Amino acid sequence: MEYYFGILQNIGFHTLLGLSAYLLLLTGQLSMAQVGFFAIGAYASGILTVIYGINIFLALGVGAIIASFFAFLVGFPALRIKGLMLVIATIAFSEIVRLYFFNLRWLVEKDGVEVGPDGAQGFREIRYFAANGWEPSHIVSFIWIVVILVLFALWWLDRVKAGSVLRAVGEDELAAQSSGINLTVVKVSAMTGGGFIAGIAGGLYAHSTTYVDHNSFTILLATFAVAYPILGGLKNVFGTLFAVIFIQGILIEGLRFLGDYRNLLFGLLIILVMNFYPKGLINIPIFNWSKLFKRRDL
Amino acid sequence: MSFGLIDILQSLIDGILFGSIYALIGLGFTLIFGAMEKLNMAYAASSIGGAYVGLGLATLFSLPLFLVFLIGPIAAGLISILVYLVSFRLIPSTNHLGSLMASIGALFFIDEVIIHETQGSPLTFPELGIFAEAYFMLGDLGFRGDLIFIMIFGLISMGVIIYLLYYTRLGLATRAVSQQNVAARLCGIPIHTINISTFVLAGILGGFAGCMAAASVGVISPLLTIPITIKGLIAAVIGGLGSIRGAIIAGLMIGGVENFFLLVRGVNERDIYVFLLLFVFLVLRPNGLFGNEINRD
Amino acid sequence: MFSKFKKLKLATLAFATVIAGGAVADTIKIAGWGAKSGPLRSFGVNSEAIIKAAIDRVNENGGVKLADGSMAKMSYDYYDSACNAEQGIAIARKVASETNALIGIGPTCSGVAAASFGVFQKKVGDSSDTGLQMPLLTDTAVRNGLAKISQWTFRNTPNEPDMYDKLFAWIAKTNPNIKTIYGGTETNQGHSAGTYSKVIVQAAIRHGFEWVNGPIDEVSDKIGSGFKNVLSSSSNWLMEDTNFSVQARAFKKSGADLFIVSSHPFTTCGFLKELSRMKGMPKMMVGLTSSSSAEVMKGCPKQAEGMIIPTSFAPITAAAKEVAALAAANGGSADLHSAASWENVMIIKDVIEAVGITGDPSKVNEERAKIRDGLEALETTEGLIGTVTRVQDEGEALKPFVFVHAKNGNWEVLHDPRK
Amino acid sequence: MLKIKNIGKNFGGVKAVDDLSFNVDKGEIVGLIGPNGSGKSTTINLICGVFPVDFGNISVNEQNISSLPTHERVASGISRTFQNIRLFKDLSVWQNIWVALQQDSDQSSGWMREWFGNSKLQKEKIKEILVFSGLGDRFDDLAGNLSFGEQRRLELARAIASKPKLILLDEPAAGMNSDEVADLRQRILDLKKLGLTVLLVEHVMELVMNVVDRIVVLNFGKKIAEGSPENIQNNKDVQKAYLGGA
Repeated sequence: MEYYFGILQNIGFHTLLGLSAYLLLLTGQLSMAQVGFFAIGAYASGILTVIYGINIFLALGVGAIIASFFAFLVGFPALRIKGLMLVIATIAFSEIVRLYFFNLRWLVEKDGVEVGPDGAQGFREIRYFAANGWEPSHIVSFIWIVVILVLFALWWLDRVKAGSVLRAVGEDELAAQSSGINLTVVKVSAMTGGGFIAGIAGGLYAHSTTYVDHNSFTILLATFAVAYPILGGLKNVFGTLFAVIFIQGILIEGLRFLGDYRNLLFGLLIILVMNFYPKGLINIPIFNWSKLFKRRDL
Repeated sequence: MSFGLIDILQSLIDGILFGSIYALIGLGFTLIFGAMEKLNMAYAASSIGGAYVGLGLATLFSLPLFLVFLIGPIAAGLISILVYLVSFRLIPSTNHLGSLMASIGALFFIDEVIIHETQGSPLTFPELGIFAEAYFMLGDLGFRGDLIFIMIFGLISMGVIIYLLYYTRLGLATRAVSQQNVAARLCGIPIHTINISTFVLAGILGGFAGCMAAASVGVISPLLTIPITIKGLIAAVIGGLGSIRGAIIAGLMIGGVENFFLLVRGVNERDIYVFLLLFVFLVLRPNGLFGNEINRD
Repeated sequence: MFSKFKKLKLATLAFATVIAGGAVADTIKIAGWGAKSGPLRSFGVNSEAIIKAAIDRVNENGGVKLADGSMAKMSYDYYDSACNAEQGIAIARKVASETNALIGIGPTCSGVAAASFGVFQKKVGDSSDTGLQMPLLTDTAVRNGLAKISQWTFRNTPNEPDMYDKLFAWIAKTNPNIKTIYGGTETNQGHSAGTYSKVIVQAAIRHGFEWVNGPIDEVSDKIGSGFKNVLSSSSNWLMEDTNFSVQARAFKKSGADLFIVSSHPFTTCGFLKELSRMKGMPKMMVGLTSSSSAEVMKGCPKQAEGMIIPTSFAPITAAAKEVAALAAANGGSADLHSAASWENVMIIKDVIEAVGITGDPSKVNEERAKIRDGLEALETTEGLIGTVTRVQDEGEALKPFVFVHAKNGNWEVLHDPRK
Repeated sequence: MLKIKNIGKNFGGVKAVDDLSFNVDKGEIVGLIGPNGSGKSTTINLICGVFPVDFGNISVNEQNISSLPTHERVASGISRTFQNIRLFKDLSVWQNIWVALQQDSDQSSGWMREWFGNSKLQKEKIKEILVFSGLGDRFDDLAGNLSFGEQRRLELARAIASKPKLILLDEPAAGMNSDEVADLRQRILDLKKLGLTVLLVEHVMELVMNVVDRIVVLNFGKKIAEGSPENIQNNKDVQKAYLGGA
């Protein structure tokens, strides 16, 4: 059971990470910065529980707010650049964040042991969950409550004007502006919101793995973050969840029986999905189930 | 570390020379972008992949080692065709995200195949013969022979590519495809043939770059791929995506900046400055050194 | 011949002889995991090859003796943790909750070990701590001081502080002409950088070698003191770097008698090649334990010539030679990391026989606890090149080691400090 | 209400619009015509703020809007359609309107309610606009699935949804057959009935001559004539410009 709980945890924070990228993709921004916000959330909330002994809920919240603050700051220069240039610029941001934590040493003595981030040696023993008697089932439930809340919020977004506006900006910025939409507000809000979600995800990640170091936050993870919504499709929020289950559940854990060939298959399956489902695996708006039974238009 | 003016000059020289490799990879990114307005993320991986194939075949059939530098680029060209077929050919050309993801998939795949075949352990790579031995001194400043060779090679490639693009029919067609895709198609230009030839050209170039990179270290390892991908991308972007001389100049510049900050700020902070440089460029000069004002959406 | 391995001193295991009733299994399962994908794949491949060889050997000799005196075969599953913390944790959980494996061997990467040891219970019997409760005996993850993260985790990895201490004592005695030192490491690799700054340089200074640019602040007799200053006085690089010109020039310019190159094979070779191109080779070089592997001999035998490395594995005994041959037959290679997994399998066999296990799947939790207690009670084990002493309050080992140096494309034993 | 005063725009040395001035009065339909490349679309884009003017002044109701960003010009009462239709094709028809829908100033429900609230209230208003535009039965369809003529109408409906005082129509009849043009003419006259002001850029003379009150003619970015349709039809300069050879 613990194993499945563990996988559910992984799926949980990867879903959050993917959703944070999903929110930005709705506005047409392919952001590789999500892993930077994820790292900020992880380190900030880890520092709060380990060094300051703060309650996990508060620590996650503060970590997410700090991450969203940086996302807000990144939002402004990101306005000026689009498409592939934004990809590169956000890679640069994530790498700068990673290198910052690579250089960050903040050790405090607690109960005779030094705790805290220790540069390349990593940040060990973020053991709030285990140390406070949380059963694996509690941790999983907690993570999934957060995931469901975020899923619900983003699902709700598609039913209110804000969601249509995000998608409108994503489809055609000029037409959106000409319809009276303030691009700056929309894009910076999406970036901030995405940063918040990624920040929570990072906090949950740090606490469930108990250890983070700069190597946890590489371009590879940034790629995963955008891969989920792209593979899943942007039509609705469940595509991302589906893609995370596909990658984390099936490709990484489910294919273990393939042994050495598992990782070869990984790149191959991404290629196949993109060739056969270029708009993502789930390419229907969730509020229109009738489309399920019609032919998919490529 | 204490250092003086000579050290700074020397580090800049070393860095700029080493930057030739970034320049060559950046050139490949830029070529493909110029033709299709798309990024081929698997580009550096196919370059390193080509170098591996060259090394593998040469070892397997006990060929003379210089053939590695011939087989490598050809293999990289072939791998590029494969990447084109699986990541670009069948995915609708308007679907930029699809191609980007598929090429990232190809990057993972190529990397894992290499790792699978070599167990991930570094392999000795033949060095560039007399060039590797050569080490010139100019006063107190030293110059590595093999890196000078790579740099000259890079400049020649730049010249050849500019010639191909601006003085031949193939180049005319390529530019037509990149500027007016639909119109070019209506004029009867075979778009896929043009795209494939761009991929092959870029692939061969990348294969050379991959072999040179491995030869300059003397060792080849799958660890090479990601740093070269990132630095090559940065070179292409700072140079202005689509600009050939831009990629070369930016590649050399990144090499220099990188080594300079390595000297003055140490290795832990080195890359921060390279990324900051990129960030500054993107914000203040989003079209890069020589990019023109086309929509890069 | 393998009965010789059994030199357990089980002090307080009275209950071990009490045979619990119930079914007796005919196979005893253990689990191994490590990086089998990604750039560090060779760790997992080597480790698995040797676990397989060791288990085959145990089974050829009849298997492992259970509590009721019957013999059971051993079997193993090996998982790929990809040098990725999440995957390592997922596997630890999988093994602990989904399989009957009594003990794990792994993971191979220090980063994964640092992460996954954290999800184990910190103190045995602490019911408020919900961490995993399964013993783990690590073969490869060498980074300083990991096993004490949890009382369920043990390592059979070389004790680098001791190794380098002895190495520099020996160099000081035999090479009076070597006086000054200089060095560098891969700063983004926890093991290389930690060992370099907290262990190697400090050991050298303790034995009277002089840092070439004058003394380093705050470095005292204590292990780990002032290590930040060690790093900032050195000339370092990153694990994936390819251009070493600035660093090699700084090494050459330092003019030290002895260079310390603390890195894994890929950059070790890249760096040494640059250094030799600049004709900056010193009188003597000392390397990181992890570099005493086949990769360096494949990558840069000429440039590494003469580099001295202390290692807990070298084919100097008949047993070690045999393991090296078996590893090669199984598609891996034996080095100081992977060879430890042979010892681990043998230790596990001995512990199982000493504490009395039924292998009954329904009792897997209590038998895991028994094995853990058995591991903790170990004082010494018989290793491939000699007796291993266990430092049990930290779950670590003090392994015998030798000094090897690169000679004509091979690692040759230079000196055996036990003699 | 729209006053354009000596505006100009250069693109890489080419004067796309050069020292152009004209006015559009409230409730008027003004046609902006000229040969290809005469700067009509650039003028529209300058009025909407797609590019900033290099010099000159644009004001609406005495308010200078020359330096406002596009979305604020929408708020001050300008909306537009595009020469090549730019709908949000993956959104449904009603969502296209929703995006542009401006809140009534008398309704103080707050921004939270507007952006994150339930759509019921707004749906009624959207329905009204769609029925007015003859798209009442396509409410739930994807905009991308509409026919060409319907897409034109939807774009016009979206332009109305932002409660403009002035609507800029950029070649709305392009690609239409004569029945559709007749329908379009009626719709433009309906806009006038609603009290809106219209600036119409158009090639299809059949439409222009039958709907506008006044015409401004551009050539090489300069105004060469202005007046009633009859006057313009008889203007020598205009004939020259259209027949070539300036």
